[in-house]
Amino acid sequence: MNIHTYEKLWLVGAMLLIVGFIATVTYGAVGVGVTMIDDSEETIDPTQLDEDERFSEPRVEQVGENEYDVYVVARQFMFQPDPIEVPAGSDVTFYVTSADVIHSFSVAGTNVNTMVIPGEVSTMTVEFDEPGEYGIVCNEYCGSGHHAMEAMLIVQPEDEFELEEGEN
Amino acid sequence: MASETSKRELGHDDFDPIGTLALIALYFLLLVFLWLFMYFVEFLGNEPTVVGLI
Amino acid sequence: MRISRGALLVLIAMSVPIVIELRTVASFVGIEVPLSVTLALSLLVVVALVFWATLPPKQEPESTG
Amino acid sequence: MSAYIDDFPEEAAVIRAAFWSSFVALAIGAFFGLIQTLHRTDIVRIFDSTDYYTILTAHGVFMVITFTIFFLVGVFTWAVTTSLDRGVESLRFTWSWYLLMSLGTVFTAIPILAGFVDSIDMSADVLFTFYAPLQAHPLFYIGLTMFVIGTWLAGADWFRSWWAWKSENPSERIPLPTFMVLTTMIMWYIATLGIAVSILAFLLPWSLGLVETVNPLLTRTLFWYFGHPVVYFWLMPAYLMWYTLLPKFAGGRLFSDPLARVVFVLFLLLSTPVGIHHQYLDPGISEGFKFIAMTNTMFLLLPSLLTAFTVVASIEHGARQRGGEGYFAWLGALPWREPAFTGMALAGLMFAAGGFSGMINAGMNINYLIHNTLWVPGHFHLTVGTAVALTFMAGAYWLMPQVTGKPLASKPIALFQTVLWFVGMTFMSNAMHRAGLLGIPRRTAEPQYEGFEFQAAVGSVAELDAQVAIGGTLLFVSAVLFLWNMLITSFNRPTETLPSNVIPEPLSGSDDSPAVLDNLKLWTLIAIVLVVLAYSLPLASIVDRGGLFGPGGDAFPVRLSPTLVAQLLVDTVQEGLR
Repeated sequence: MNIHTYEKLWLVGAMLLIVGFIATVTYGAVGVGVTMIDDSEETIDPTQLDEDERFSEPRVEQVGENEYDVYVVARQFMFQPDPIEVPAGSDVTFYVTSADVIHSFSVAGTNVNTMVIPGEVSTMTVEFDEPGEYGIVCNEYCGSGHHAMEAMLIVQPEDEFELEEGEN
Repeated sequence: MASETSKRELGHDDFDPIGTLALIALYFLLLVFLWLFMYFVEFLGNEPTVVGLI
Repeated sequence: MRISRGALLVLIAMSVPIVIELRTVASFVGIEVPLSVTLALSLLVVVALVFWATLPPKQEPESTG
Repeated sequence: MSAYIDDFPEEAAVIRAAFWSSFVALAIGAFFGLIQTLHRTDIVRIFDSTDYYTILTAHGVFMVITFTIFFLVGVFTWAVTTSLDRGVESLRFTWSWYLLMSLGTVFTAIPILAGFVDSIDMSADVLFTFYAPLQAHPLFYIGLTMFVIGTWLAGADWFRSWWAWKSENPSERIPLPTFMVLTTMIMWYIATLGIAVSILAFLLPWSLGLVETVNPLLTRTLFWYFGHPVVYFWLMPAYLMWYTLLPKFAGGRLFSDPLARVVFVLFLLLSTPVGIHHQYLDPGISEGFKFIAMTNTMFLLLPSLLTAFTVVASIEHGARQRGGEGYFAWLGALPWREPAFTGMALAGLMFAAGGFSGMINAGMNINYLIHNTLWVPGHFHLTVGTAVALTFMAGAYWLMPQVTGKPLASKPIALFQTVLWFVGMTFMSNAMHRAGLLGIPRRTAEPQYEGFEFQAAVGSVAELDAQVAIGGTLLFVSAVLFLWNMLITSFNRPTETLPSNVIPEPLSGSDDSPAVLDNLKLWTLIAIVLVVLAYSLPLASIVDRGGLFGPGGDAFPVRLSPTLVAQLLVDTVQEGLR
């Protein structure tokens, strides 16, 4: 097979691009520490969330000095709890599941974004350094009221934050 | 179509696609630049980001 | 005509993405270009392209292209 | 040298029918596209926002299933019959798969369009992806199944032609266009297995009330097993035209036959074991599987990057033969007045841009930034919406005269139409990409939310919306011009002076291709092995975690079970008797 020299050059260039892309993504995973949503949680019956210790009462929970867990239920067409309030300077782990169809939990304008699939629990840990307010949207079509499915995430200044009991 | 308008016949050996090489080299540079920009500025600069618990 | 009408049309079309994105690129280096200026600029680009394509005829005018 | 219809009048009739089925779908899809673009930018609102998703489902299904695949079967029939220089083995068989596909389309369309009529208790507002537990009327799934079986039979038709030809020409290489058709169809057979299992084993029985629940992650994974290679199914006929027709239009010859074969073999091997890259943000799939899908996807860039070189070099060959000079000046020597050439060239240029946003989509962790944002439709309107659709339209400007024997109604309007598509798509897609970076979601009826507002980095969100609306409107006008041109062409008087239906010989011909490239059995086997390697573990893990029919959950909307339907019928009859 006779390949023109210029095309061979391009073949090398193309392979460099491909390897370079894979290398960048690997750097993001290993060097920066960006982890993917994975299969670390057990499956759950979406019709039995009321019985579930974590999701019967969607809430923010303090689990360490600067560590918080947030249990979120996405359902047609709302998120619980809403708003979600966490303090700045904390590591927050979200556990998100769906009570009905496939949704997403996406903090608008950030890299906090996950699919929410009934039966599965999405987990992700996020560091919030600065106070601020973010919109949360469902970015997967979930039915005729999809465009109304939103919530707020409020990162409070550390000294103003207070965890409410039974918040939801 | 070719026979009506072509001014000369070029066989395999007398044609070097130098113009293609020039165009594709530009495309290569553009891809590298845009990739780096998207990854390091738009993505990694767009905090907060999902990280692992270390 | 320096180039065929078809080629001129394609050139004008290709100036569209450049004009649109110029504004975004300019903002990265701190220059805020207002919408009206972008519109005026795009008009200018089109006029310039038409001017370049039609006014100075080449030595041998091309009928195909 | 004669036009296609002179050699194959009966096959030309089938191709015309396929093209018109495709164009009708384009007309409906484009109309819904216009409604959508004006609705979600809040400029003109005809429907309620809750009906937006019915429109979106129709736009998606008619555009990416009916428009693309009907055009594909037309082009592939043309390519096989032309390059083997023999008609189909049985016209009856050929018409039967066309009819099956048409019937499947109608069956799918009925529940989708019934979604507009409240009095009909039937809907399929499930979008093109029909993720369970969103549920459509059974007719939707039945129609899709019939359509896909129609394409399987079409593939069998082309294989029959090739086997018959091979028995008469045992020592010859497979002609390049036929080679492209056959490799694409093998890929399609492997890919559609996923959707066949998803529909026949799970979704259809579930929608009929025969099984209670499904595993949403499983059916979603099976969808994307099919959902990525289907992208290449749309793209391959466009590639086929870029490799065979575009060099001819440019006045040149294909640069390399062997590399074209390599490219199609790579697509056969790599198109399917990558679907998990659509599920980077799915829970229930481990990071390792996602990483493997990513590396496979990145290597799938290779055949497209190779195509870029080979096709541009073939065009350059034409330009040089026409007297083009210099590093870039040769571009001016190309036949920009020919709509078929200009359309395909612009489509290729937009594909270069769409290729870049696709590289971002393929990058695993950067997916957090753009997943399910408006960036994604921005991307695929460049690929399927331009690289494919504009190439098809440009191709139709040359193919329609070939299969009707009638000259194109208006070349200037055709040229204007292709350029208008490019401009419209520039506006729409560019704004969509940028809106996606702000986190504005796809698939939603409203431009803003109540509790917060999206903020633009440059300019304003309103400006981006305006760009989307302008672009979408220009695209609609362009589609109308195209359809009008096709309609008038059909009513034109036949002419004797059509260009001949001959594909010029490649510069580096098939003699130069290693014989192993034509060993379709070998490539099929490797493709299956790769699919098994990529999918067996993730699928096993999903089933192991959640069960074949899922960890439970209801259907949305809840369908009537067969016993309830019977009860309902009895009630209605009694009501009528009273």
